[in-house]
Amino acid sequence: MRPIANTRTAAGIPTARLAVWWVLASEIVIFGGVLASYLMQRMGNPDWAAEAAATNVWIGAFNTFVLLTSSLSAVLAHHAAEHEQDGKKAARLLGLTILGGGIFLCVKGFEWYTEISHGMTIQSHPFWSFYYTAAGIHASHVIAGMILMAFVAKDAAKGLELHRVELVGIYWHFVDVVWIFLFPLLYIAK
Amino acid sequence: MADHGTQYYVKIWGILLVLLVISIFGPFLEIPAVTLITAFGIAFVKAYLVVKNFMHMNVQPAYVGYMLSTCLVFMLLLFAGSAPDVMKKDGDNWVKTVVVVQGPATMHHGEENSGDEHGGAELH
Amino acid sequence: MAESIEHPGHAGGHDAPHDHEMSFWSKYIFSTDHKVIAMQYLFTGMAMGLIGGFFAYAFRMQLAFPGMEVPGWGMVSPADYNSLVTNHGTIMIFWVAMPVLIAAFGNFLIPLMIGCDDMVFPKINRLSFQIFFVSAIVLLSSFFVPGGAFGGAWTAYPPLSANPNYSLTPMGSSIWVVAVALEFIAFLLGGINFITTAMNARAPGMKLYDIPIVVWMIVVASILFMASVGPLIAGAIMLFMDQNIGTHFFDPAYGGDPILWQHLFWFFGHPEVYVVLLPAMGITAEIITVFARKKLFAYRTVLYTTFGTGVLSFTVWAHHQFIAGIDPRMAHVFTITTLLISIPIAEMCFVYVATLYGGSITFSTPMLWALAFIFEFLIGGVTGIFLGASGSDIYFHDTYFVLAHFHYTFFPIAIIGTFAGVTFWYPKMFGKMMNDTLGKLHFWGTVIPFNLIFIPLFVLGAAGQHRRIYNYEHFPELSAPWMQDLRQVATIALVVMLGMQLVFFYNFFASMFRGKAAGKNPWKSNTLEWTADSPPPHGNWPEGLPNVYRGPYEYSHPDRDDDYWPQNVPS
Amino acid sequence: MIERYLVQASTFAADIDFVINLIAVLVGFWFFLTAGVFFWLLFRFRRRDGVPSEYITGEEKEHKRFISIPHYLIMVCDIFIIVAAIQVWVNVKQDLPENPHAEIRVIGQQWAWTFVHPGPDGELDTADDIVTVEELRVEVNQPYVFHLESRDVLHNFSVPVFRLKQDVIPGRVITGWFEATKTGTHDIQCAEICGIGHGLMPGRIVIESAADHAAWMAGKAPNQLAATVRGTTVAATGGTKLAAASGDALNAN
Repeated sequence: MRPIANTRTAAGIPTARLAVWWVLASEIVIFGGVLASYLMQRMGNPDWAAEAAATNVWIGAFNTFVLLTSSLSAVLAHHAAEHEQDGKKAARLLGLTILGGGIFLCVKGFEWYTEISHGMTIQSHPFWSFYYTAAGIHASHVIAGMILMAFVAKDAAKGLELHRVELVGIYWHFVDVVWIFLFPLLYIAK
Repeated sequence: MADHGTQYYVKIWGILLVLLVISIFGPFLEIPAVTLITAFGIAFVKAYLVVKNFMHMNVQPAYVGYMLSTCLVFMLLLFAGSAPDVMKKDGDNWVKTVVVVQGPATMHHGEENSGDEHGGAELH
Repeated sequence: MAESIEHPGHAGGHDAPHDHEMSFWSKYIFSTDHKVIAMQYLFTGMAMGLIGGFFAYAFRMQLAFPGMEVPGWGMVSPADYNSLVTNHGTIMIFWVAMPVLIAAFGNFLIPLMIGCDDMVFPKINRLSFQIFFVSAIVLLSSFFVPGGAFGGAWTAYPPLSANPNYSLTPMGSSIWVVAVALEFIAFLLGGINFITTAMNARAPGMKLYDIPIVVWMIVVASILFMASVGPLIAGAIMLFMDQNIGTHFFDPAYGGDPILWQHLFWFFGHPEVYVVLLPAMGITAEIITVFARKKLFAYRTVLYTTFGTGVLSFTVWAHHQFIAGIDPRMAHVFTITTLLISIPIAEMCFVYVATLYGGSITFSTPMLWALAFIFEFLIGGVTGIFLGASGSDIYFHDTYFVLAHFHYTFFPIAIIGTFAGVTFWYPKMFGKMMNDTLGKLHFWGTVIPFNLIFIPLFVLGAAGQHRRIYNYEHFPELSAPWMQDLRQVATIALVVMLGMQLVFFYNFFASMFRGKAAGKNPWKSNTLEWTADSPPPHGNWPEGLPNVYRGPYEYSHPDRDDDYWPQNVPS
Repeated sequence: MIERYLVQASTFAADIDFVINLIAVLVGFWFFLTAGVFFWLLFRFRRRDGVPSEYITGEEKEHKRFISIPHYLIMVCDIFIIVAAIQVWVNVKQDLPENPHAEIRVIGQQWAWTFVHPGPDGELDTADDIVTVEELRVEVNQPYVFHLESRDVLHNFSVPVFRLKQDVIPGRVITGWFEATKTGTHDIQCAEICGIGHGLMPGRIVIESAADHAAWMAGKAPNQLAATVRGTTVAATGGTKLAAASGDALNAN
């Protein structure tokens, strides 16, 4: 049973959403640590560009497109849950978002497979170490988001816990924003 | 929560896609300044659009924005404090010596001694 | 935090959770009740503290009597010595100070002090403890793997930590990284819970300046932890991959940089000091106000200095690296910020001393601990200036002076602060009073040996004795007989101090059964936790949650006959 | 204070000791003042029957000045400390002597120090370099510039009598200087944990007069040890040292 504490809103914002913002704050510093380390090394070593040139911009761009679109379906799910009180529709849209995450991961897997088979492994060069680490941490967030969304969608389809559609959406958009920065950092900057 | 229609979100999504296309084709001009702006400037614009419209930052209490931007500022601090050592190749009374070893992943971890080549070389 | 907004009170009539008949397992092991989780953290922290203390005993014996077979451990080989000091440091900071000060007191006090029935996310709270418990087991398991436990110091500087060929602990170092990372995840979950609870779940009427200082400080500490730990989590992932997957993030031979780890580590490592300091400061504030029957001097100033310390603590990290190979020009920046941060901390100490003025001071056991905290921490604080100033740090870096300095900060924080809190809130935790005579015996038996341990180490440090050496006989300047004598003094004092903890454990457990019943408010304190039953049932206030009418420190108010004025009493 | 335990054997040792003493005086003053007030308050305001506490919020100006005035005074003290510390730091770590007597190379590895002296020609990296292990020989009253290198992990080149300390980092060459002022033989310590042999990594610095130094140099066949040093691998050194370490512990028993 939910404690009374959970229902209070002294800070002017529902508790669960407040917690999600704090989670994102802690995620910012985790990704910030990785990206700051990467940026320092990258800016100090212009020769890494030769390695970065081997990344496939088109795959990265396609994945950006997929994530942006899945963010759209996530925000539409939120809209459906909050303004239309339509749990079923929200669940369907969340399903689409999960599908987007799935496509993203499949493409990513294909991309990594190709790169590794061409000898660009995590050990071969610091650039690739950062490339796989940063994208790998991001991908693990995508997976976590998909699992969370599956649970939320299951409840939402029954009309339960509709506010969670928004929470998982905020998280998903954050993952999207991280990718928006990873894309130019890893793919475009040559 | 501000009530935007479905149309509104689709419109934002459209803008994001247009920006994505620009950021992909910007580097094809091969002008560094343009690449920088189209790649990173647009990333910031895209992030702003997503945060504001999809995450509804605009209707959260102000402190939410402050706390997230404080975390970002701390990351800038980390960068500013560490970059003089990590990014630079040399500095006041110190210089990095090891050349980056290029090539495929044939090296095994720890098999080679990091300082051996240059340490030995300098003894000649 | 935003201004409190008016909202419907849940004070009365709401059906609070009841104590159902529960099995031992669901009541004490898998409970979601914040008080049970607090006790789980407290007991785990104490158990880890005993282990950490035992490690200290083993390596101090080796230093005092080199080559002697240490009773209870055996021969201390150089590898043993390194893993003992490494895990002593790691355990004491991550598995004793953090769980007890932040998690145990945070869990116990925050819901009770802000007047709500539980944490906002009880299940996440339970998950946080479970992850923490697993992390403790993982860390201890490293002593039983081939190669032994990690021995590269608690700072784990690569390349030593990154490459098993250098550290000779192939599994130990990976286990260390995994355990630390798990522990961070546990505290991230716990910390977010604390912050959200304190922000959102305050009792009706409790405005920002009505929140007890200890809650503020635990919340600020959680925020500091949350905002600083990210780079180190990232660094831990990178270090783990360096160890096991063959990346070279920190290996200079392949374009990595060992200094990067030091920055990532200390960017977290310095705020971490304040993460554990602030809760101990808060506990002290609660205790001195109660036993001096005084309003806290300049409540708002304390808050502002807390925030100031918190923000500044993110700008000082590289003073740990002055001579570690950072660019010498950066040392100027970090010297200045480091000396700046001394100002709010000094001010906080002044405020505490000023609170005593005009009081009516009772020297009960918790009060003795709180006063000892202020005094001993003062020593720790002033000796820190030697290390924060770049010029003198050239000499003092990595000597026993550093070691004595941070033990003079961490011991008051983690041990004295904890004992202050435990003896003060024991009546609320278990409904019984602790024995005061035994408590005072334990107090003097801990504080006097503590000073006898570390004052000799200050002297040794000033004489140039450097750290993490298992035997000084190879260094002629460090093997003078008088130095060896001082080492033996410190070790004997340590053994006495560890022995005196038996008094505490006897008192702690015996009082649970034989102690005098405490009643709701044995210390005549104002804050909300004392209005609940001792110990509070599940749901804390089954008869309805309290409302708040005033600040927490209205002692000896001129308009009142009583010398205290509980927060929940209507005017 | 430090000179009571260790002689000041370098030009900047006295400067560093001065900073330490300055800080000791300033923080000592504040420490004893605060502690004195603290204990006086404890005594003066101990509980007595019939004497109630005063109600002081501490928010009024006339009360607050008791903490705000010390606050500003501490700021002033901080400025003194910062200025002194930075001056010494610049002198020790940033400014190098313009005409060093010689340059030496210090190489740390698990778990030994290797010192490369320039030899009679005064130049490093020539045929007459003198390579020693765990013994550094320098002339008194002559500025030396040293280059620190590491072959494996972090070490720390620490000479307590010089008050000098600097981490040795693989992949970097860190340059510093010292000028000895007294002859004698002193410890060089590794002050950064470098593995299980960290306690077995003592070096010695021999500070000698110009004549003694020249005699030592003459008696040393050039490159006597260079071949050995070049052939040494970390693994081999680690192995022998490891055996030495464990054997040592057993012998001590």
